[in-house]
Amino acid sequence: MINLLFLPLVIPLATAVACLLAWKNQGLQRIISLIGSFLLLIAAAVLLVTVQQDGVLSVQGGGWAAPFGITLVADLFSALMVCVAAGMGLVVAIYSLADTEAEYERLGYHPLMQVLMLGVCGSFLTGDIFNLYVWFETMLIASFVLLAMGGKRAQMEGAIKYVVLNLIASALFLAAVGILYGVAGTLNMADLARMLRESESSGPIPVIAILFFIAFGIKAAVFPLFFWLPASYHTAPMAVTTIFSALLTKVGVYALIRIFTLVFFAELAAWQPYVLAIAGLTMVIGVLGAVAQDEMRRLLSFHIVSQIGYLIMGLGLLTPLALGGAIYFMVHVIAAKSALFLATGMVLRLTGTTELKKLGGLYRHQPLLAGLFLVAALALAGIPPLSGFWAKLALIWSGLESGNHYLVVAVALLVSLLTLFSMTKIWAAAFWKGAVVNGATDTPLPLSRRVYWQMAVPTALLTATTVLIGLWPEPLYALCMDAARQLLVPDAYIFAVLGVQP
Amino acid sequence: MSSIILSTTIRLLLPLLLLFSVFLLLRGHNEPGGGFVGGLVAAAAISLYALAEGVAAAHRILIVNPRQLIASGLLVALSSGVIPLMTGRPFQSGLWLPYSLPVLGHVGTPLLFDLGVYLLVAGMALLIVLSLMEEE
Amino acid sequence: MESVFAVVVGILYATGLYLMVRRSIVKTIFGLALLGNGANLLIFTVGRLTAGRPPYVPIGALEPLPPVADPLPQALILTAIVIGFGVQAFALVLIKRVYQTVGSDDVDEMTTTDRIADDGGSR
Amino acid sequence: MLLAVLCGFVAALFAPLGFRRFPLWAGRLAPLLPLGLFLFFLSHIGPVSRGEPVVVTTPWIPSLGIDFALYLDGLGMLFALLVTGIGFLIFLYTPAYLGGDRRQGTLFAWLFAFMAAMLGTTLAGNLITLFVFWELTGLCSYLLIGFDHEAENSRSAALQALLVTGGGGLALLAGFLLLGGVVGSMELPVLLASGDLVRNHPLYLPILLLLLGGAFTKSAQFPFHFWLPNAMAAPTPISAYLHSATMVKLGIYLLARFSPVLAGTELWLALVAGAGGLTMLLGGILAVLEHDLKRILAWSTVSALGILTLLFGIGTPAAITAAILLLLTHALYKSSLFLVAGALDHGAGSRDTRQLGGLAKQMPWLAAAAILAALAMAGLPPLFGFITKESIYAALLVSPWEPLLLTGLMLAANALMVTVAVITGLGPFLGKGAPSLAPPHPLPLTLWLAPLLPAGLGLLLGLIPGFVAPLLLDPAIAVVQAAPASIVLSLWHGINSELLLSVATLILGLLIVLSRRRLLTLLPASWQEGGFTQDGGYVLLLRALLRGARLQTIVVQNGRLRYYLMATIGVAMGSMGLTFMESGGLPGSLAWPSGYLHEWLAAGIIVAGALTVTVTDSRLGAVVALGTVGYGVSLVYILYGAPDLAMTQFCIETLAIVLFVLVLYRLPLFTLLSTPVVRLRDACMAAAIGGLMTLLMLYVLAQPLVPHVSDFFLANSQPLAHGRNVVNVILVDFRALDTLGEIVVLAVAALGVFGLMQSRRPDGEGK
Repeated sequence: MINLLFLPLVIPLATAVACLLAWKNQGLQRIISLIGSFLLLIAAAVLLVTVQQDGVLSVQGGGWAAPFGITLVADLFSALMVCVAAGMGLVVAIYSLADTEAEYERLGYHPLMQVLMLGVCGSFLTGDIFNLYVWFETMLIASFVLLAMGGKRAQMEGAIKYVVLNLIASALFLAAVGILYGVAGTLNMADLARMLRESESSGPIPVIAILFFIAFGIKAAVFPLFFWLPASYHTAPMAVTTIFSALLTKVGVYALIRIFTLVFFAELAAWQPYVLAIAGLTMVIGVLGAVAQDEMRRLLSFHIVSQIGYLIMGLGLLTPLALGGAIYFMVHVIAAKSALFLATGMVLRLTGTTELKKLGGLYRHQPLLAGLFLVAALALAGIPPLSGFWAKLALIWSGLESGNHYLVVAVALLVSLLTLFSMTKIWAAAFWKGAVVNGATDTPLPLSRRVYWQMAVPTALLTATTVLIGLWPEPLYALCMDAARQLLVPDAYIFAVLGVQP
Repeated sequence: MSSIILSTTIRLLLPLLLLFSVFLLLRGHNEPGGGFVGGLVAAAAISLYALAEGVAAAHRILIVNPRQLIASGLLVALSSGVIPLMTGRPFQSGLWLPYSLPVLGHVGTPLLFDLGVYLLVAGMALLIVLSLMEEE
Repeated sequence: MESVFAVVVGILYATGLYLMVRRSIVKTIFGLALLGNGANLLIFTVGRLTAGRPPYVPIGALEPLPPVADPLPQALILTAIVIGFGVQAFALVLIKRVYQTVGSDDVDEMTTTDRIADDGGSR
Repeated sequence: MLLAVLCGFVAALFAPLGFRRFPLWAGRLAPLLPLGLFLFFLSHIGPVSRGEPVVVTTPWIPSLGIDFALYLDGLGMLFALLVTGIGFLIFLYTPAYLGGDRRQGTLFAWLFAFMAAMLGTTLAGNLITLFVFWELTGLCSYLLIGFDHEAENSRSAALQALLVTGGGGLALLAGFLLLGGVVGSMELPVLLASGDLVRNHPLYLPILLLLLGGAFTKSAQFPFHFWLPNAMAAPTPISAYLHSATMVKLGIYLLARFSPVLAGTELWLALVAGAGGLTMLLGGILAVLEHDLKRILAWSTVSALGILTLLFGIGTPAAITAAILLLLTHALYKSSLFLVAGALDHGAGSRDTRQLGGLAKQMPWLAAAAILAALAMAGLPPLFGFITKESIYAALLVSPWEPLLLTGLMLAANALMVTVAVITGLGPFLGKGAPSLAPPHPLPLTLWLAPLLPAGLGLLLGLIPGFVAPLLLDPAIAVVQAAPASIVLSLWHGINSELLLSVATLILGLLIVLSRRRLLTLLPASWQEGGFTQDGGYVLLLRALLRGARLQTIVVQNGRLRYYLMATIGVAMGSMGLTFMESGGLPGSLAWPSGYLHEWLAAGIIVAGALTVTVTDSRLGAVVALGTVGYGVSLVYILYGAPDLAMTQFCIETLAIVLFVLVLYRLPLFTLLSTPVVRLRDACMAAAIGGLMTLLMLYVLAQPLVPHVSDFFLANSQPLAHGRNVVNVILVDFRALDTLGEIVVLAVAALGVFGLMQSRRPDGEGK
């Protein structure tokens, strides 16, 4: 079953092609994209199970032995991320049934979503650094189009910032890849790792590593490179914002973790204090941005930034516990934040607004929605025993154990309080507060039963996930800890790719 | 735009250019050329035609929509990768016919892949150029 | 000659970035284009320049006669050129739409989506 | 026992449905759960009182080494019985109090969950389990305070409680993790045996401060005392349960629980006793200045919590004994008084002490409950409160630290308690009420029975104190002082200093009652209406936070793309430059490049084109110059053996020019928007980053060329991949995956252009 590794690329691409062929028939496209998303999830789940049983898998594109061809590798981290991404893809595909305007479908919403998934899965699975660039671009161009498609003023303003800043990142990434090739003469990540470990003098490597860090940092939206995110994410339709928030920045974080644990480990270890400083600042600036907002989608967008800080903290602490915690955190935040965005989408559909001043009375009128939102919000804020608590626990624990990173731990704790504060801000204003006279909730917009459930079921699925991995975290945590150990001692990875012990 | 000289020249040039683009595609594996350049030349030929005869006329001689060109290009490229999968080999492995064909020479899935690239690039360039021209 | 092209690349990056931080979005797209060229030339240069011999296998031979240019950077650049073109084409049309929608080419006037409490984002 | 702790959560899940379908029966059945649990825990009292704790441990997250552990010892037993016992009263009382409110189901759901969380906290066997439940109690408290959620003050009070206790909770978490790290275990039994290790560890100070942060916020100790009175926005049964009898005692529980580990140092004494003493006086004084029954009771709860903190701070066996006694007494009389206040509100329609009066006739049973509870509060014999007060004085008189001062302060605090007891317990039932008050309607049975039960129990315990001591109190005391305990309780000790102090307390308290009216008039007018919030600091902090966040966001996320770009580029430049300097700069020297003329020419074309694009103010000129750059690059490709690249670059450049021309003449002319200074600044920055890129390249070029993978491609292109054009073979075979991704990009870009052109015309939003 070596070709198992190709399926996460082939399935979304085939689905996209099928959707393109069925261009005029939107009903058919919906069915195709649902089936494709479902198949992708199955393939990803099988892949994850296989990796868990057999260890790191690798396969060479075109059958050309590494480091000459392009290698696809699945270790636990990448398999888990593919699985989560596929799950999100399916959830959002269901949600899209209700929430996508005909205009979008007419212009290729479904194939674009599939291409986005292709880019995401490709980025997770590739073992070749230039190929990573290609998948980044695939993902990026699909996201550009999805973001700008509606053509409204806000979208245009958001898109221009998103596009320009991300293109800067791409240019830096590309330059870094080129220079790295000029130094090492290879593009295969495992091969690079092997060579850089053997070489004594670092030469220009730290500068190259900086270029990579900045390029990925922009994609991951860390401080002070995150500006494009709060400027643009909230302007897209809810399903699009959700998949962006769930996957795009996480791919940036994935790349940071992957490249810096595998290839530039020495540099990462040397920069530890700076990385932690970036993590702390990202958390604080992000959460303060959220606290300042009075509109649900903007508030949540700033939270994405803040949560990225925690992931970077896991990378900066560099212990198995912290890295395992960061991976768990990634799964958690994808589920919880997406649930919040989807719930916000329901609020928007039910009331026509997401502005806190105009909202109110939802707790009374929409108890189910209120419950889903509350659970997801508490999970995000890290209230035990929901998933966010365990995620934060590992990071804080690891920070305290290390004995000299107390400051970032204090920041992480403080930020989680501010997260709680900003979540209650939404909760109190949109749900608890009474309906606003002349506001939006006086006359709830009618939603057909089918549309309601097409939106509520995906939201509930994600909320249930945060509850489940919170109450019973062991299976996932065991996986994350194993994945972290694989990252920190990448011998298995290198062996799987090159067939030689490093 | 509808100068008679341009129009006539284009009519004569169009088949030649298209033929040249296919030539570029086919020899690409051995000499300079390939799907990209071939596709771009094909697109250029039709764009010139559109310039001379109007966008509608260009659509007419294209028969298929540029979007369908893109879709079929992707389909061809993808299937060239999937065919080896069926035989249990890695995605995009080169499979070659054991004998040479006349004109085409040695044929294998990489050539099929290049054909996909050709179709897609032609479709892409046409879709962009024609939708920009349509706005005039 | 590599060092000369290193300077050329530096100039392309500098001019590209200078254009990108202009207030007029039209200049931004020119900056992007220069930056793209710069990145491609950079890869080409650090892959070492070999005058003359392209990486072709002569008819009847099994391998090209050394010295030949390194084919891998060429392949990478080809991919990068094409990707860069696609992205540039999209960005170009996007900027056109931005101008039509916002009614200005001054990026300093495109700040509504970053403002706090503003309904620019709601449908 | 696992089931006993968790069944509350299960009940919480079913409560909303149950109360909607069968409101009457659900209300009748609900009290049975706490009652059953009470009996269940009671059944374990034998082994526990013999010092054999019940331990349950199940793995939870083995990969992190976290277990779910329960640990029922003497202290846990006392709390478990209080939680379930008082819980029973509250569950009995609430249905009648709410009178069929449709939100009853939700309320009960949270109450069930809260009870389970309380049990979990007090019976937790390791730090993580404890913390999980601890936070859940805070969450339930938030939701219950905000029960009346459409009222603004409920919401803000709920938020205040959540933030204060939540912040403390986070401190607690950090403290727990540090403590666990120091001891090397999270398990309670191990921790309890590691007191000396912890007290002598360098991390003792932070651990202590963090733990106290958790305890003081939860138990409303100064300076975190302000949230508790505001929490009275909750329905009265909630206030009785959470905010007087149980949840606010969790901080006290923490002090007691970790006394064996942390107590006994100067620091502990100063911090804990200091905060307790201050809180006790402040709470007492504010209590007598209020008029609203619930607020009076709330401040007196703060005061009582202060006394408890003070006693645990002193930490002598006598003080611990007194504290455990007060814990029990206070839970009994305070829950009773709260329930009385709720019943008064329900029956007479007011909670204002200035209006209530003379209700003893209409509500005899309620009056009995209130009077009994008040007497216990005032510490009169033969109630259990009297024994408690005597033992407090006994403990303070032999305190190792300032016995006279502490006794004096305690005298004042207890005198204020007496005053509060008179105001809240006797006032509404004796004397005359305000005529404006509507005549009270008769009370349902449960509304007076629930307060009467604990009040009566206070009397019973006072009469036969010896019964409860060995079973319940000795084991708890033993846990806290980490040594066996055997106390003797009796009402009559003979005439000693404690008794004299009690008499003095009573007299002083009554004097305050008599002179209270006059004292109040001496206060500034704005103070006379009561409603002391003490949360100025919190409000200021919150406002500063919001303003700071706003300011920061306006500055950081200012919406100007070029500043974003500059920040991004600046970061790249700065970090690259610094790394450069660190790695030692350029190795070797640079030789003047020797190239052919055409090579220089190609380079010159590119540079000239690039500079022209930058400085020209004609759009067409810029397009032409850009094309020149592209063709120049294409020329470079030809020169250095890359004909495929050159061809592609040439085609693409041509196509790009066509696109630029098609699009650009729809766009405005170039306008000069920046000042020369700005342009100079930008130019410097751009030059710096360009220079850095050049330096980096030179650096790399000076390195030896590593033998690379290309040799493989050159060697195998023809034999294995059947192609002589190595670049094309790489593209379509060796690295075909790149090409696949690349054509997908092209396809999507084309769709994007198509989509942008097709999507709705700008709907006049622009200026």
